[in-house]
Amino acid sequence: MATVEVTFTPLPAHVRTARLVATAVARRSGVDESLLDEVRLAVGEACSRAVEAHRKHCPRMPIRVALTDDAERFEVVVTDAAPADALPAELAHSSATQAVDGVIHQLPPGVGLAVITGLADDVRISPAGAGTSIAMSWKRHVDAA
Amino acid sequence: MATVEVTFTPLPAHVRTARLVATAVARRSGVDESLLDEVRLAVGEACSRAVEAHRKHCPRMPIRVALTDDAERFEVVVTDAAPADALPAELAHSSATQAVDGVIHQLPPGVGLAVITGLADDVRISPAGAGTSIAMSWKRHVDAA
Amino acid sequence: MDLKLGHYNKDGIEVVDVEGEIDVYTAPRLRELLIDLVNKKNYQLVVNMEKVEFLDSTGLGVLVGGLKRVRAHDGSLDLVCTQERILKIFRITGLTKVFGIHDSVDQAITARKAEK
Amino acid sequence: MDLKLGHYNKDGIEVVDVEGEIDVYTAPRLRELLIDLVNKKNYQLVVNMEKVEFLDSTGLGVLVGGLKRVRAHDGSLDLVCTQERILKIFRITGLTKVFGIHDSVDQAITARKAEK
Ligand SMILES: Nc1ncnc2c1ncn2[C@@H]1O[C@H](COP(=O)(O)OP(=O)(O)O)[C@@H](O)[C@H]1O
Ligand SMILES: Nc1ncnc2c1ncn2[C@@H]1O[C@H](COP(=O)(O)OP(=O)(O)O)[C@@H](O)[C@H]1O
Repeated sequence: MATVEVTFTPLPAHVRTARLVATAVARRSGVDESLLDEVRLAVGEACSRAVEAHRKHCPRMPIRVALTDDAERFEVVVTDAAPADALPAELAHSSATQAVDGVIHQLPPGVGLAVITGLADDVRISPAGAGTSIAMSWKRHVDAA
Repeated sequence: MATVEVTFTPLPAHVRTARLVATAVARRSGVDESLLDEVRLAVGEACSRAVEAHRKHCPRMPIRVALTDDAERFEVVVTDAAPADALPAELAHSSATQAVDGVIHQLPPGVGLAVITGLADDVRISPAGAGTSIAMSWKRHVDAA
Repeated sequence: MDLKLGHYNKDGIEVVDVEGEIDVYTAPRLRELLIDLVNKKNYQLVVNMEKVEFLDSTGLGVLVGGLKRVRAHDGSLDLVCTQERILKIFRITGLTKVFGIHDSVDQAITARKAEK
Repeated sequence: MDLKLGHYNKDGIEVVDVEGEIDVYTAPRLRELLIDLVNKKNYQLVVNMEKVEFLDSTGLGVLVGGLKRVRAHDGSLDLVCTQERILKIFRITGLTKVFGIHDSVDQAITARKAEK
């Protein structure tokens, strides 16, 4: 099984589509049933984050989700095109509990990244063009289709 | 709601992914529940046809499915990159019943197109780059998201 | 949904139960089963499609292929299907004229026996 | 799955039933409901998440926002959740230390009354 790629304009509804696709392809790729919830959640977090960044910075640009697998792993890469300037701050402010004591009514933007890191057993965050890409991968059963 | 695009390498399993996405996006786009079966089937036929053509002619090239909507309609365009030379013959040989009396054990390649034409209320088949694109559309409820 | 296949003999007719989706991905398995049954000299087949959730032209092709194989041995391939969304595909392609389509396995068997 | 919201008063505590997926798409509706309840002077809330099928950080954000709003009025927001996959997200983010998480609505109410 090779690559499936999904691109979508930054609308919250499309995050659901991305989650749906990622979960279905992961299942077919041989990712264990018990891990599918993690795939769904991590991909959803990465896409929600990208949607918010695009709505702020580049609402007409699409977000890209690439799904691939090799002999051992199923990989999802979510790539946005929003300026990555905010990323260091985001990585620094990933504590949900601090937010509770703060004055703002929102979680810091880094919480989504913290959730992803807590879920996927292999996460790489790197610059991609003007934006950022988040690569996450999970083990697959090598005997699957 | 704007564009979702799915590209995939020509594997039968990915046709299922394409069907899944098309149905989910159609639902969210406000296509009537009673039409979703048609969307699923027509998109599946168009993708199966593209997968077969790519496997024969260009197994490394991806197939593209674009999902868009405007005020009134939800549109799916399936674009392949396989040489379109065979298309006229395909359109001419779309009778499933003739095949029953023939000697070969397969339906003629045009049957998929006949099914699509029988299902979607608006179908356009046109050249697209080196290949062919099949555009199908369905009415959506204008009050949906 | 994956494809589930089962088969059993009833009154000398081989009944094939099909459950799930018959499409470009799973149709090869149904094709293999039908070929296998014919190779084992089952020429009177009934394919029960009551639990089929999805059928496309690849699936139709496999059914037509099966029909032609059994006919080469003066056999028959009848279908059981009452689901409107599945029947629609047979109608669009004109295959309602080619297959005997029945409301139940028993009805299909009775009709086949009567034709003998 | 879409998000379904309901709420009712029990022993002076407003219980919010949440069913379905709380994500970037549906979270705004839960946020609005919580704000509305607080505006109507309900400062003791229990959010019943037993029928939540999906929760992401956007959903967590709405719950934290709700907690902060009721705390501004010396109120409380407790959760009912026994589903491991939902609890996991609270653990990863450390929010198990912030929310009272209970096994049932009755338990949540009893615990809250005892604290008064
Ligand atoms: N090449 C193939 N042709 C037909 N069936 C296959 C093939 N490879 C695998 N399968 C079957 O398909 C199943 C996987 O289907 P799955 O991807 O779960 O479908 P869905 O995602 O629609 O539920 C496998 O368990 C196997 O039985
Ligand atoms: N902007 C919005 N925020 C939250 N909910 C919305 C919004 N727009 C529509 N909805 C709700 O979402 C429903 C559509 O959800 P749906 O696309 O069916 O989800 P799923 O495909 O996961 O089942 C609508 O019926 C409506 O109640």
